[in-house]
Amino acid sequence: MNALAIFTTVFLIAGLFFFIAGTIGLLRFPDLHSRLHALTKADNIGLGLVAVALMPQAPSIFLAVKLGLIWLFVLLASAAVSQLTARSALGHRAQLGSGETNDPGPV
Amino acid sequence: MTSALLFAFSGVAVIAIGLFGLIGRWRIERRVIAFNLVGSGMFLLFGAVAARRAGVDADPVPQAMIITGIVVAFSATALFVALIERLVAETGRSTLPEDTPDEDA
Amino acid sequence: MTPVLFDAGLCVLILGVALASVIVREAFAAIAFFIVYGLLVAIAWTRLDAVDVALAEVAIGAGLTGALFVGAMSRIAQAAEAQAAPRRHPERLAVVGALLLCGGAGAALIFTVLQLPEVAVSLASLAEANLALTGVTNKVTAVLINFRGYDTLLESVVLLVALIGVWSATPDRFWGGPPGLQLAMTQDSVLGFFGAILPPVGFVVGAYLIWIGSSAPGGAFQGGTVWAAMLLLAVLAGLIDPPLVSKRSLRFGLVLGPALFLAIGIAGIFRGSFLGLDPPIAKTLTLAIEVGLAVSIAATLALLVIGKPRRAA
Amino acid sequence: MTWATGLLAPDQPWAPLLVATPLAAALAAVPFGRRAPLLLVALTPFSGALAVLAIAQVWSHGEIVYHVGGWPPPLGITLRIDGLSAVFIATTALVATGVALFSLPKYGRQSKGETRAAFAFWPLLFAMWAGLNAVFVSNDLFNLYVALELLTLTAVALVALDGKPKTIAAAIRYLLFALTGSLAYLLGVIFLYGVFGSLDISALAISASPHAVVLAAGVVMTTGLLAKTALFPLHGWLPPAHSGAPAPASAMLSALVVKASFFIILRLWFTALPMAASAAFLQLLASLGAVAIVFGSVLALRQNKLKLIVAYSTVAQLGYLFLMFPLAGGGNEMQSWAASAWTGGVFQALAHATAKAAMFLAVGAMIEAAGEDRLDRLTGIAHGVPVAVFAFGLASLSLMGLPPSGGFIAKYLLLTSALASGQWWWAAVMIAGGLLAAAYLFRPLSRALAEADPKLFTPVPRLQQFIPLALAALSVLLGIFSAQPYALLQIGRVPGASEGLP
Repeated sequence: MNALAIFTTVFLIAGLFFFIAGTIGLLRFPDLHSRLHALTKADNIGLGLVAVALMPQAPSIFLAVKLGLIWLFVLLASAAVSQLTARSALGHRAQLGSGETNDPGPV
Repeated sequence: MTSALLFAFSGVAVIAIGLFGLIGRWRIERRVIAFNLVGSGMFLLFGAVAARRAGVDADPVPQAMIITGIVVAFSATALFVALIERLVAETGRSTLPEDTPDEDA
Repeated sequence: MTPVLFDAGLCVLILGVALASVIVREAFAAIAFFIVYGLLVAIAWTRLDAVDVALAEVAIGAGLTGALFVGAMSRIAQAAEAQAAPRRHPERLAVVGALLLCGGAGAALIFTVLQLPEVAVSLASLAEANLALTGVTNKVTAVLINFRGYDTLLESVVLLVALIGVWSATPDRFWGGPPGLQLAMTQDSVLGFFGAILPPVGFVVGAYLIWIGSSAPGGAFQGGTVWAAMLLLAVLAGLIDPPLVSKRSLRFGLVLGPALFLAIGIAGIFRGSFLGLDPPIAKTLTLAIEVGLAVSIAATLALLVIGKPRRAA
Repeated sequence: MTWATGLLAPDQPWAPLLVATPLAAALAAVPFGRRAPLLLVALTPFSGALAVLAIAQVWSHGEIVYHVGGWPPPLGITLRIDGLSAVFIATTALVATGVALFSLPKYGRQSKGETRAAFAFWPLLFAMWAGLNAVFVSNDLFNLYVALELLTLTAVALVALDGKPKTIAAAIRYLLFALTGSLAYLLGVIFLYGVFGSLDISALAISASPHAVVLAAGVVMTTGLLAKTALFPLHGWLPPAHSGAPAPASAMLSALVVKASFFIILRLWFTALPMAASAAFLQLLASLGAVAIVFGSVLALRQNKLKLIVAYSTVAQLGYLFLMFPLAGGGNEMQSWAASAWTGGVFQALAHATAKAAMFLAVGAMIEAAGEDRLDRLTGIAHGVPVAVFAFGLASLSLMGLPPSGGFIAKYLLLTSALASGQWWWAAVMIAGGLLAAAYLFRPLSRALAEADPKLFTPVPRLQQFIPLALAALSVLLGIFSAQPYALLQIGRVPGASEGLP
């Protein structure tokens, strides 16, 4: 196993760790806002790590840049979408399922 | 078991699931989702049936047909949804009256 | 992990979300599962070596259909709530009957699939052999625009007919007005920022997909759908207003692609046959058809998602 | 070779132009907006001329085959015109022209700017015309799927055109049936592709074997098409949809759209898969047809609205179409009756198309005059719109199967082949159906001819009364001049149609 492969493996595992953490957060956190927080923050880092892990494996530098761009756009989209979701939830005082706090508090 | 066969069976299973939604659900908007599942399962089956030949390039003809099918299904869904919206706006219900028109004298 | 194991896991996931989207109680949950289903099926398409289909599935099957459902459901829910519809539940016996029926149909289908001849007949080599005459190197594009271009021509008219049908579902008093509702959150800063930044990039990506379609996965439908998404985003962000349905330039845009395709097809009669593309200029003609189709597809798809006019002009 | 014979050369592109012409009109109608009716000036003569050219081409050269884009099957799509296609194309041209002219007073004048219904009507009508011709010339099973979907969407949008809650519900129900039917059809297409790697009907005809998959494919495709043709018990969507649509749309739907899926069933069993047809399956089709005749007629008797009577009559009349299957097949000795059964079935489709278009348009004129179609409101309507009522009566002749109408020839051919083949029970059903048709058509006619004050009714443009009359006359003339269409039908007729299915 060469150095690049080790690099890829390490970053992939790290990325997966963040994805798992984010998913646990989504399932376990009590209200919409903290869930969003867990999901976007952890998944964005996870995806970034996966993208970095795959970059050295790309057949051309062009493709490696594409991987980076993918991460960038997902970052942008998830930032905007989670903002909108959170705001819409504030507007509607959304309640999710049972046993959740009603008041999301000031943001 | 080859992957193509696996996907073919999945396609069949999705068709069956969608069919269940189509007959087992009263609300039309849920039936529309189910209809889309049946269509999608059908396409998956088509793709898998065409991909059974190993070691050869994928057959482009079914792929083109599937793309056509996806676009046609979307067109039908859009019309469906617009009609349901109108029905709900007029009647407040999203279920079809099950009575036959025979009685309406 | 062997590929077959990966595929098996993927299939389990696909079936799980498909089932969930049928049986969950909440309509919005059903839509969410349906969108996830579309994304997973797209992965299945890449596994089946059908990247063009995967792109179409993600863009249209999951993306636009999902957006259409979300928009429609919220409006349906509002209207139905306001008038308090009685809830009807299917009887237990009916559910069991439906289950048996669908199980039986599924079993019969699986039996039929197993009866299929061992080796599938493939047109891949035939397409390959004639590829040089089409001027493109992506075989799926060659089939869509050239070998079976007639299907695509009819399909582009199906799309247009759907839009006419959707518009025609509007009450008479709103005719001539702009499609869709007045959006509540026109002045949202986050959406405004996002809507300003993404569309220029998206339009480049769409154009790239249309251009690359002649040699790699992509084409009019995939690129046109990306364009449609950008139009929708710009409308949502309040950057542009949907045009009045009576606007002349919009009407021309909607028919541009199919009309160009048909015109090239009829011109082909004089050089050989209907919809025949002369090999020396086939690549140029294909690209022209793709660009024309993409413009019309983008406009039509975006308007199909926005829906019928809901206010007077 | 003169220029005229050159026009009829087998490589002339009349087949694709039959589709391209109405398609171009549909596309042009969208930006034309309220000036869309002007397109008729070019469309109707052009389409008529193309239909004539196509018939003449078939007449002088036999079956015409056209490779779209120059690509032969299995890679490309092939168009094919034989006698069967030609008669359906001609009927479509006649009915669609009549419907378009009939619609001019209602959707043609938009002096106060474009209205919703008028904007939608013309492109939908033209696209439907294109879809019908596309079905009748196509020789490719997947291409037929796309053409069918084009028909479905135009048909559903036209049903919903009035925008009343009841017609919206009818349109949704129709869409559910039609889309499920399309998917069932597509499933069969997938299986056939999996077996043969080709969807060209002629290629299937050569290679098709009675393989289990082929049989399964044939059965699911037929089931899907039956849902679109509204054969009992899949007819539930038809009466509300056909009676809820505006009269011109009802005419197109009842006369032609249901025939398009029937046409594909004919192509499927007689051309593509004759080997897969089993006697039990053919008997089942005919039994459903027989039930449809009786059931549809009885329900037609019980209606109190004229449009519903006419719509239920469609359910009944479509039943006759399926009686031809065991008569044209299932036998195994002398099969001279098979050819007349097949021809009789096709004649029934043509006679019903013209008669039913005439009937729906006549009812449209009556509704214009009386404001609605409840039978008691139509009492004495003959004093308001005498020509329309006469057209209705004339078309009734064909539905009842009275000589000398086209319906008579059709039922006579079917009846004789039923008796010749010893399957007398189908003959009994046909006679019962004829008597029931007389009964359910006599009710509205006797009402219409009752005494009433003509001032009760709004005057209706003469055009709207004479077009149904012309179509009704056509359906009668089909019986008087039956020799030419009969001869035309024999061109390119497949063995299954003349010798019966095995």
